[in-house]
Amino acid sequence: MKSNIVGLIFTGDRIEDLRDLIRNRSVAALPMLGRYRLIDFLLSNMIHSGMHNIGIIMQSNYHSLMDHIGSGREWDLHGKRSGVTILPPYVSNTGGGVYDGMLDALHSNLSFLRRSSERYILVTDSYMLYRVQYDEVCARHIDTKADITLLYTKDRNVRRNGWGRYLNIDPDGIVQSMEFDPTIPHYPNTYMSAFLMRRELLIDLVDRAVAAGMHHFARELLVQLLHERMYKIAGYECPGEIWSIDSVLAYYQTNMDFLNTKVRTHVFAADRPIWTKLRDEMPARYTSTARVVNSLVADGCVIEGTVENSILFRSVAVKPGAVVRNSILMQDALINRNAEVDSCILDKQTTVREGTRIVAPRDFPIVIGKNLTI
Amino acid sequence: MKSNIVGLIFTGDRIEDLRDLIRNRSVAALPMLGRYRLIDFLLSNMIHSGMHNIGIIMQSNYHSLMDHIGSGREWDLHGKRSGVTILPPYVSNTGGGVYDGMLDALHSNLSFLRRSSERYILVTDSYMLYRVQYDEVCARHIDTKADITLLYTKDRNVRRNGWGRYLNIDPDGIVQSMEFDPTIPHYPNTYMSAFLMRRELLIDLVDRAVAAGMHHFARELLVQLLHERMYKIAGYECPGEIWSIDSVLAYYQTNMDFLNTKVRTHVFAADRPIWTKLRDEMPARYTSTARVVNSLVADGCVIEGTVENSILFRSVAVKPGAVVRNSILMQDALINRNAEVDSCILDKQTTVREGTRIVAPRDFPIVIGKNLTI
Amino acid sequence: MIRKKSCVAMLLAGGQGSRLGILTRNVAKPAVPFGGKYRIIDFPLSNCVNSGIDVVGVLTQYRPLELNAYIGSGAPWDLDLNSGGVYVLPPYHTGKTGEWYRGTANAIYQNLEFAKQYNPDYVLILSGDHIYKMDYSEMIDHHIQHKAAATIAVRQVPWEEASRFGIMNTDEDFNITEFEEKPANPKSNNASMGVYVFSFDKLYKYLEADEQDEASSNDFGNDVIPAMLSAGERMTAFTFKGYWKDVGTIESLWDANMDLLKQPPPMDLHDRKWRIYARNIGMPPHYAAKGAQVLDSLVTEGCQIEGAVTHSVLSANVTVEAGAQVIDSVIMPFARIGKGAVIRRAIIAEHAVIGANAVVGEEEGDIAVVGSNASLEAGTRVTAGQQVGE
Amino acid sequence: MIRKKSCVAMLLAGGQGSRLGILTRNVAKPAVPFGGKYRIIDFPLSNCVNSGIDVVGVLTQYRPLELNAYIGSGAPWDLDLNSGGVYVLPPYHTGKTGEWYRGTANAIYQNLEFAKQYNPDYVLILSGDHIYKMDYSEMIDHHIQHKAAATIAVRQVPWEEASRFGIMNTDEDFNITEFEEKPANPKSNNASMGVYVFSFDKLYKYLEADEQDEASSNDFGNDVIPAMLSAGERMTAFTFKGYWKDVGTIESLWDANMDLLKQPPPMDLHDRKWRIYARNIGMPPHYAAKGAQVLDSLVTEGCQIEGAVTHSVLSANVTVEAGAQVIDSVIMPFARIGKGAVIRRAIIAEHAVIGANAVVGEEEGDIAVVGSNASLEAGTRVTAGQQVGE
Repeated sequence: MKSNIVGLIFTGDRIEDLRDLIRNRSVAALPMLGRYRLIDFLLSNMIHSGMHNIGIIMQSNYHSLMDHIGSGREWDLHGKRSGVTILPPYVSNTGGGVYDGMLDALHSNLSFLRRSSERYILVTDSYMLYRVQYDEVCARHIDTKADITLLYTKDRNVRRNGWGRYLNIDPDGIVQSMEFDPTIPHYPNTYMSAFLMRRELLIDLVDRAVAAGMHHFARELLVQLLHERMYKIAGYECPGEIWSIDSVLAYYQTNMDFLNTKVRTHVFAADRPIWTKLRDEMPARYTSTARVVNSLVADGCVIEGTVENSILFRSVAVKPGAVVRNSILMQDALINRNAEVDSCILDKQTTVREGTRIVAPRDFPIVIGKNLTI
Repeated sequence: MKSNIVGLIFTGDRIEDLRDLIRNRSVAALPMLGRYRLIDFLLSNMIHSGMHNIGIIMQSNYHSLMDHIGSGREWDLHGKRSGVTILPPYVSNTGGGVYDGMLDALHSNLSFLRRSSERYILVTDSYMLYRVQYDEVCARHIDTKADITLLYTKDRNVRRNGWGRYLNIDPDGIVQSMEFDPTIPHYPNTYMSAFLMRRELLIDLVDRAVAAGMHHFARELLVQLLHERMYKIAGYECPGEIWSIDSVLAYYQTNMDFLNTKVRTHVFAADRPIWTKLRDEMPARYTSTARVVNSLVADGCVIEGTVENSILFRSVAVKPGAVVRNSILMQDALINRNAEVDSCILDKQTTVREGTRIVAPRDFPIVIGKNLTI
Repeated sequence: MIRKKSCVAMLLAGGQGSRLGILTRNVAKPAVPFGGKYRIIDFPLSNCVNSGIDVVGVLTQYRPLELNAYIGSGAPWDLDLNSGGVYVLPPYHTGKTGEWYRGTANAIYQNLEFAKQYNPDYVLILSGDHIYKMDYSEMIDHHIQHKAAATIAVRQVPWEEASRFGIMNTDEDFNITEFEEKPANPKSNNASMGVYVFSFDKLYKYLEADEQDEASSNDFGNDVIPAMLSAGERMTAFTFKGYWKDVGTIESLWDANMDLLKQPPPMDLHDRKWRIYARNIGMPPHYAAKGAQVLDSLVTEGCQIEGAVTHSVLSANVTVEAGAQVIDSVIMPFARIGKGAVIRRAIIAEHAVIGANAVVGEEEGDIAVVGSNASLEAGTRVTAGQQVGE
Repeated sequence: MIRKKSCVAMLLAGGQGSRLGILTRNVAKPAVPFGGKYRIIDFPLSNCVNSGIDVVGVLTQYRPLELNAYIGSGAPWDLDLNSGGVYVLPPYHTGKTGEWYRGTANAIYQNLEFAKQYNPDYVLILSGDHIYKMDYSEMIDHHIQHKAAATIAVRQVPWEEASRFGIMNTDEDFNITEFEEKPANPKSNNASMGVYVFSFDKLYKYLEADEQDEASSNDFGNDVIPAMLSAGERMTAFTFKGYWKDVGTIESLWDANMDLLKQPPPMDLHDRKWRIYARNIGMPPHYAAKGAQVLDSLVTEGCQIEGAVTHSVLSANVTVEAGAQVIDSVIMPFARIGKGAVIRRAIIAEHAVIGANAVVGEEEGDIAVVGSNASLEAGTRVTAGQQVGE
């Protein structure tokens, strides 16, 4: 019942292919699937694995993420014994710190690792969407007597963007080597930038690696450890579909994948709900001129026009005569009369004026930035 | 019942005379009186004035303050409709922001001011300790039809450090002018770096002042407004004692003042408790060799030695034969056998080794930094 | 930890609410779902916090389990406070014996100690079966300005309906001169809403007296208000002009849901300055499938719609299968409407399962009801006004 | 909002606790202050959260007001959760009638629906009048490993005292073979602590059967445990080795407080890995004045000490005026000991005021008690064993 795993979420990486979507937010704070942020899925995985002590390493542009997490009480992570700990970047009189890689970030937050009491630590980057039971990862880690367990997937979804890190895993499940951004991967196993090991071991490894001048966890430290063969490094294959949100197109396609009921049923399993920050909106309202098919619609929406193959976040308004197709409309978007939007991603508080038409090809969705009126 | 005042606490100023005490914390986070931080008194003033919506402007070294405030639930400020909002310094890829004066800070946080709905705003710096009912300040502000109300005190305590800002107030209570850091003040009215006005007016003034290139609220904007005489600027005299924590000596003397029961009774009035972050320590334990007189002792202390005229924060241990006099011992300090400490300020987690003697003059208390063993 | 509060609210969450039939067989009335994502109690609780009142006692003795679980720590309404918050107040033993609540006044009487902890100036007394948005602080201001012992909220009802209500006759200065319960010949159309503000000392005094009176039925309307009037206390009426609906019957509960579908709705739930808070159950956005057709309806997160929905309220996690039709109906959380089923002028309660091609309700007549957890076999017919239980 | 939980705790907060005399005249036993800054219920609640159990039902029907206010949202114990938390569970009406709790088993029976909401594998049953620190998760592991239907926590008592307890006779594998309530000739010294783990399905089954049995007194020790044993269910004993104290009497409550003053204390409240949480009342550090003399004592925040305190426990906000002496005593929150008064082998309850030069208690004999809010005039004498109320 008491969890033996502390969680640590690294929200630092800037993924340039996400362009305007991360201009004012970290990847972890990306709005997803009508009412969530990307980090909600990681937090829910942790909660449903019984984890109560979770640190979130912040970097630049972390205001929206901090605002989203708040006191953590939507996730029951607001306790005084445990809960969510925001680990902001170090800011001193001599300037603000941006970490030079995950290793640096871990090193700067060693005090969080040290004052935690759990035996194991699960560290994960924040650009992937997946469901997994970390407690099962830990159980397997113990069973196999591994020193380090790396999470990986064989889902080909995650290769959409053409970059990635791949694991060479032997038949016993032991990781033999790792390759970075190959043109054609030699192994089917995509490393998910998530790993589990004993907390004390991580503290030790980080300390030594930083002292040796390293900055990058996978590219430098992991590679060296794989080379040295001093530790047993195992792989854990995550079941189910995995999405890597590493470009505008991947963001778009991931959201669209959820129009498939099977996908939703798996990810939103009734016994493992995804919690998120609440807005207390009323139910969505359909008027007599509404027409909505194959779409996800969040509370607070008012629909008087046509919506097809789209995802509407909270409090989106679609006026009579307006048409929304193949699009993602973030919260408070307003589509005025007779406007048409096709294959677009509208960021928060966007207004589309009466009669405006904006149509993009489905494999090149257009992003309209926050607060814009077009 | 619904408060009409939003609160804004500025925690930015570095006061160099506090030296080592603020090396790793802001002034607002200074440990005070055995179990508090300086900001607790401002927060409690606001809560007991019925205020529910409070912003805290953070600057450098804000980790300990953020950790202290947490979700705000110790102050019942963890609501979704309202509560405490941490306003961290802006950190972008191009470096961390340190505000260039309170005006800059207000300007950077205009969005907080704009999305608040209260009619009035109370802005205060965080280096003073006092009790006041801000709702009464507001009632007077409305009664007198003032545009801006400045809080001031006639308590001579606040002049200890020799610097300050003084108000020239006419018999009708209207502020005529202000003087900065005079060698000998011409007016008995010390400005407390706290003011109240309509929220919309502040937004307007800040916008205009920043556009005109100003950075400092009092020194530039207030002075200009006093000069222009377009607005009615009134003074509100805060009753009771006021402490200005602007030097190590002021810090020391303020704490020592609270060994006086009359002072405690006034500041810790039973109907207006001061809330703070909890540690869930057991009651203080006295053994058969303990001797404690004229001292404040927090929960979690274990006293086996002699304590006189001192303030012991939570979980301080004084071993047999040890003597503590005229000193402030922050939490987890450990005074080993036969050690002697006189007129010292021991920061958190300090250890005084067996037999060590450290004695200072009472008008020049020595500060021993956090985590040190001496 | 307990601080003085200017005003404490006491919410009469009531008994079984038998006029709601099978809808309250397993839950207390205030826990009945309403408007897609709310429960009835969300309205008075949200009104309280929006009015700046942060101590609420909920008086109940009937199946409080679900209500207790729903209220929980009070967090959804920002009522998880150290200095106040929301408390469920059941009857209790004081020594050798305990007694169940006899009437509304007795229930408050038994919990005067609760209010007393906060040393309040005023006590606001509310009912748990009304849908409305009201700023109680305006009513309390009115009470203070009129130096009243008690203030009673009234709303003007059509004259022809006045004889169905408790009617307050007032002078031109809002002072109540007479109270008549369901008068045959009403002298005014100011009907009591069951919302009272009392000065605490007066409440204390008259409830003590009411307890002593063996003839009393221990009811506010029947006993306490008349006693105060005849003692010459200053009693004022506060006129409320907004939307207000008693949802104590199947018909009125259905009506109030349908009111939400009007354009424009008589009560705006979109208003960001007066949100109605509710406990969230963590569901994804609702999904309207390729063949779905939804018109003039409210649809809540978690729904999966493959059929046709017209002029209806769908609560969280409702499934409407392909070919099913839902018309003029209220579907409560987690209900499932099977393929080809037709639901018309009906209330389908939580977790009910309607089999394929079943027909519930008719175009005319009383509202049909399918109770919570009920499971209708394929092809079943439920006629107008019929209630089908588990 | 409700999730499956492996284990749900049900805390029997009990009836009036009349053996505590005037200390429980106005509050339920679990709300009685202990150890300076705690109340009795802090121990089982803290044990629960420290053991990873985050659903706790507190069953009570006696004056729950103060207990309710003390528990509040559950925040002090991190039990203000969306998916769980602490709930006060009173008896309730289910239709026409309601019934008060008859025995421990009946109280749990009436609240089986509460536990059922969480679909638990195990139910942990606790009492509200024991002081101890125990990791229940070890006991549950023991229960699982032994594939038991029920596991009963026992501790070894001195053989000469064994006949005062419920004694579990076990085989070498911890299986309980026999249960004897206060046996004249005990066969073992394993005394039940009143802490049980049941597999939920078994608990459900045997409580249903117990309800049907009209001869039953509906008590776990008397009825349910013997019935399970005689039905051949696997019952195991879990041996607890730490400090444990029943504080159901004045004498034992005083004793347990005095135990905290031993050096080293038999139970370490300093342990940061197993904190005992309590609601905080926001007091400044305590102040020992110039003439104060404090030895071998616990002193809580908010105290003001001008007199002499020896071998005593002072709770929050106690005042000991100049010249007063407090020896071998327990002073509860907000009590005031007047100038020159002498308190010896006594319990002074909350908000009591002891007048100048009064003498309470004696060097020998039973513990003297001054009840909450009592006010002793100057010079009053209270002899050993005497109880003085309000």
